Amino acid sequence: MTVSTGSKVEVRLPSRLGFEKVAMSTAAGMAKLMGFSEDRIEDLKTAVAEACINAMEHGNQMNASIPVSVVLSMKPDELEVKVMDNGVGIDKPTPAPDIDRKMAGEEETRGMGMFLIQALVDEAEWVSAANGTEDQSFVRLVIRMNKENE
Amino acid sequence: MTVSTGSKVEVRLPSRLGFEKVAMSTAAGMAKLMGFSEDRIEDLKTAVAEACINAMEHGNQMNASIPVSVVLSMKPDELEVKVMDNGVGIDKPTPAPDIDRKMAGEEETRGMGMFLIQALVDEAEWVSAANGTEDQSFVRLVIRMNKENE
Amino acid sequence: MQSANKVSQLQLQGASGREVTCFRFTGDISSASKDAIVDTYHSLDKTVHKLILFDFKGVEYLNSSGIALVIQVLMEASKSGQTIAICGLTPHFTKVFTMVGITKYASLYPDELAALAAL
Amino acid sequence: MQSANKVSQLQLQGASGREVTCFRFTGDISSASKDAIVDTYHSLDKTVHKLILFDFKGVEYLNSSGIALVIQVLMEASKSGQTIAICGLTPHFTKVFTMVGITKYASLYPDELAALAAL
Ligand SMILES: Nc1ncnc2c1ncn2[C@@H]1O[C@H](COP(=O)(O)OP(=O)(O)O)[C@@H](O)[C@H]1O
Ligand SMILES: Nc1ncnc2c1ncn2[C@@H]1O[C@H](COP(=O)(O)OP(=O)(O)O)[C@@H](O)[C@H]1O
Repeated sequence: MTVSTGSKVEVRLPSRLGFEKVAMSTAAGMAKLMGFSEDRIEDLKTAVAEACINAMEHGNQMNASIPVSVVLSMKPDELEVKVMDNGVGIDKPTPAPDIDRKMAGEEETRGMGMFLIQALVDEAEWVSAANGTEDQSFVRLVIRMNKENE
Repeated sequence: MTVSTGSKVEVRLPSRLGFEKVAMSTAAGMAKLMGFSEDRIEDLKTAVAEACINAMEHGNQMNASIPVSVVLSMKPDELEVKVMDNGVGIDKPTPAPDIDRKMAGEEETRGMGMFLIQALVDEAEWVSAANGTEDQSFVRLVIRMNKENE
Repeated sequence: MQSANKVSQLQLQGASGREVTCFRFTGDISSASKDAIVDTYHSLDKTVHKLILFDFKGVEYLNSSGIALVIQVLMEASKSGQTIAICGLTPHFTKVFTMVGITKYASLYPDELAALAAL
Repeated sequence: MQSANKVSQLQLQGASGREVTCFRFTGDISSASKDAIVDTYHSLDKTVHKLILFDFKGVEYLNSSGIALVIQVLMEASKSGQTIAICGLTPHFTKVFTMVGITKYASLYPDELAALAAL
């Protein structure tokens, strides 16, 4: 681990819808401590909520007793967030949502979480436990200081 | 453990002043999820901050790499918060602060944390690892729904 | 653990003189909001209520599952020749709604007054 | 990780016509605020500035170590015959300051206007 333990916060939540809001609060508190602007904190909160909901639903299959773990690492000029679950991770990349296809009923109305995560943070990477090198599947998000939305 | 894991959140912080604000955010998020009023949430935030600062300072001796662990358990009509550190706990009860003695220079100006914790929550209990039955020392706080400050 | 929605319905009039059926939402707009969003919409007579305004001013939390419910209503409304307008989003959620393309199918206004002035 | 304070000093006049030296604080008031609270107070000439108003309106976070610094100033001010008044506390911190007994040694006002009207 390259991050000193003196700048890491971990929060563990039950896989139960609604608890993603607790992770949002924790992430917002950490980002505020680092001096992120209010609008960057809003971006982070939505990204963290979507990542936690996916970890609960797709990773932990809504088994409330399996925790979602969120590790927030404060680094110089950036905040890294890993949202971990006990699932096998993502099998194939999901296409970006297409509002026209949704409106035409050709695509499910849902399926916007990963897109929003990618759109709102500076880096987003999905790592699958199925690939064998990691214990848990996770999505790793990074937001940077002094950097507007990409 | 009597609490189902489906309603417990744990957050771990480095023993570094300022990070108590992250625990405040987490606790506030949890209390909001449960429907506590804004003023009860303010009481909880201050109590959690003071408990975390004490855990960092007196428990973990400000060793940033030793985490303070905060376990929030949602129960019917109450929220229980345990703030744990790696110290030996409290040796003797601290007297309540006396503003007249402070103003007269007969008592240190500091030393109000434990008093505030007790005054702001519905229950506060300090348990020492030194007594042998627990791994870690902790303070256990409870705030109840529909209950004004005592 | 998802907070229940309260929805209040009111009849307003746009600057053009048209009737505007406004829904004011509170609480969270999430996967648990089917009642609030979709069922509320279904409760309207499609032949009468042609112009509908969703006011999200009182909403504290909105996620992609909640946005999916809004898209479902947009889809049904478009089929029945109804117009949906949206107001009361924070700057952040205005950005999010724009990112997912909702602005192609619904106009966004800062608040009810701005919406009524334009409708 | 404790946010730095910005303190601005201004000379105001109370309703009684007396000069009031007002300090407006921002940031956190914690153990890291010795500069902001104690050193700022020490920077004043005790024989000139007899009436001092601490405005905490811009403060987002206040803990017991920060309150201890306020008590230290109250103690020194009382010795030099200065009066300290406090304003801008939230209802929560008004309660906390009352609990620790500060109200015995300093008056609390909702905001600067209310303080000036009374001073
Ligand atoms: N943590 C995860 N573990 C396994 N699969 C996931 C995870 N997150 C996302 N996915 C997969 O990616 C798809 C797209 O996710 P997303 O864009 O958030 O939309 P939605 O969750 O609404 O389907 C999901 O349907 C799921 O198949
Ligand atoms: N977590 C803890 N571990 C060990 N001792 C503690 C702990 N919390 C409080 N104490 C003891 O109780 C005393 C009073 O604490 P408090 O009222 O918060 O005031 P302060 O921290 O300003 O001294 C501390 O000085 C310390 O000796």
